[in-house]
Amino acid sequence: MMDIIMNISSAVFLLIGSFLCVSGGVGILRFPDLFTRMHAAGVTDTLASAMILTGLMLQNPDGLVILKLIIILLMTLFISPTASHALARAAMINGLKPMLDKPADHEGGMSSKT
Amino acid sequence: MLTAAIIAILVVMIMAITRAIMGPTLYDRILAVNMFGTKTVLLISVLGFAMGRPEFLDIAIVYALINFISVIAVLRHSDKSIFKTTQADKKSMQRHS
Amino acid sequence: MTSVFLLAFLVVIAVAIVRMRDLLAVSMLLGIYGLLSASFFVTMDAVDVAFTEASVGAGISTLLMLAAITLTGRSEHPTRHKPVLALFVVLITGCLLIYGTLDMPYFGSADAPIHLHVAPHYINNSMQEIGIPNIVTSVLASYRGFDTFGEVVVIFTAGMGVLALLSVVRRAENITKIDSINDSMHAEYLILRIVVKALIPFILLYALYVQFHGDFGPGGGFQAGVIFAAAIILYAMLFGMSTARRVINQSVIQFFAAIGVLLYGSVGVVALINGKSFLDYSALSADPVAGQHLGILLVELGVGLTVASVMVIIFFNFEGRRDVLQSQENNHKGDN
Amino acid sequence: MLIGLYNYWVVVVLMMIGFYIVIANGNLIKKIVGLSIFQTSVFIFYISMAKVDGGTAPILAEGIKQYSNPLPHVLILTAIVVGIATTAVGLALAVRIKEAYGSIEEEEIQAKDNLDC
Repeated sequence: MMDIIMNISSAVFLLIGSFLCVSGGVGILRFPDLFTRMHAAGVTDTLASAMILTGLMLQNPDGLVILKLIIILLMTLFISPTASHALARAAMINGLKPMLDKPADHEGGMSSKT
Repeated sequence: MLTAAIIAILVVMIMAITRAIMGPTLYDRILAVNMFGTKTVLLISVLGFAMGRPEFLDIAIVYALINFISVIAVLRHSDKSIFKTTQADKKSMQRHS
Repeated sequence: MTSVFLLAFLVVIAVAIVRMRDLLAVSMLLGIYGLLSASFFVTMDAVDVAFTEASVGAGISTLLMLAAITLTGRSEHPTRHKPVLALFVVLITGCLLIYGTLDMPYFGSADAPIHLHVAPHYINNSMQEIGIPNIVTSVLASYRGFDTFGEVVVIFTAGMGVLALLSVVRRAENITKIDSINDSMHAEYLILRIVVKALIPFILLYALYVQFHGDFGPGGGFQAGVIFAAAIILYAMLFGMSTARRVINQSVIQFFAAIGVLLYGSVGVVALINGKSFLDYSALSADPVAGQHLGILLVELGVGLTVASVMVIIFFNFEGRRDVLQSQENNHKGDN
Repeated sequence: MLIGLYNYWVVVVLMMIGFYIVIANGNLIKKIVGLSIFQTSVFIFYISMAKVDGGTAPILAEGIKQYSNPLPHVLILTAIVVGIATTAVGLALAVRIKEAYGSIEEEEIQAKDNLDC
């Protein structure tokens, strides 16, 4: 019984993680400028990693493996936002400005007010 | 389910590679590399489970620990003139958007 | 199956590198190339190799490329002559090589000649003769220890080569001035500094784990040395070269690089004195397996020391070169 | 047949791409990048040969019969670290050439040398 619950919850976590992964990937491809792309990548990266790693943790009850997965998870949670922050800052300093309004010739359903 | 996760990660890798090749600015490429690094960590962890030897998570830990060195290396030199957004960058940005 | 896709990605990246003229973009793509090949090595069961590629590709190689590019310039000039001849040569060679692969045993076949010669001996007897579970480490440090000794000497020589090419004689420098050059931008990255400061001890600790756990899992001196060096380089990048030089004395590092090679060699000489052949560790102790354990430990320590110090030497010399060039430029500006 | 030799063909393609970069580009840094692509293709070749179907990583564990060949792993493991060290020597040479000639383009260096003669 316990096994089935573990397996199902692990599968659910893995599926949610995979979906978030792909959505972040679509964001990095489709968004119009660097800062929105960074937003898409940064936000989904962290959550997707957390979901997939949790899903893996539920697959294996071995203590050492879970410890290693927790280390990976903690490091991702620490480093990924820091790297995004530093990257955005460097881009700002070096003359990339965020796109505040959509370009006039760009068709799309987004509202022009931000 | 592991297969689904592997496929999803591979799809995202394709997207990140596309962004890294398309650019248009250097920072887009760095963003793509950074994202690719996180996805590699996930791929290696999932592959370990799929191959039935999950004790090899050490490799994923290495990436999680030191993958962002390249981002810092870029930041360290980012006050140099070569890192400024150049005219060519701006042009290609307009072309892409 | 995953490996098929990873190889296809590798080809795409390589083609993109050919077409790219911006060298910084090339170095970024090279970073992705390293990540991909590490994943490929994992799918091919080569965990130790993947480990090495991971630590080298993530830690050092992009960094060196960036350091060199900032010293030499970002963009590549388009070549004037048409590369038709080059393309022709490459195509002919490629066709010949593909013709050569047609005779090869298929991928993964267990009866290929490569699997029939010495490999079964290593796999079957490693546990009795050496007594450690990681066959790669036992082959690396014991069965083919002489080979590895040669590689370590090559790494040492490469470090000395970089030293000879790039080292500059430091005058008694005005530390506060250099300090301000180095640290001016880093004060802005406060969050980065704090996070990395908290992270560096973990990286060092993890490097030690890799060094001493190499007998039982993936890891060993080569990987640990690179990770250790990565931690020091991280420190040097964020807190400025002059601070790093005060923490890590460069001549001590050069001394350590030599000590590593000498440690490796002297283990072999001790075995020689005890009446066995060079690098035969069973001579180190009354119990042959215990002797092997001791020998592998010492040898891996030597490898780790040399690799870590050589990587640090390489990085410090590239950075030191830049500092000197910059201060020369500043002096020129001051003269005018 | 197609899958059986796929890895080796990719190795040949990568090797030729690296070779092309080395002989067709004038920029010394780009040449070093080409060399490192060439180098990686050799690594992939060795590691592909070591794989055995149904095998697993060569670290002994209970209940596993088939291991992949550990010998190529050893050779490539050391080659990767040696590769990065020698790449560093190459980059250092490029830096010195830039200082001496003011350029790392092959043609410009050649032109300068011809002027000196």
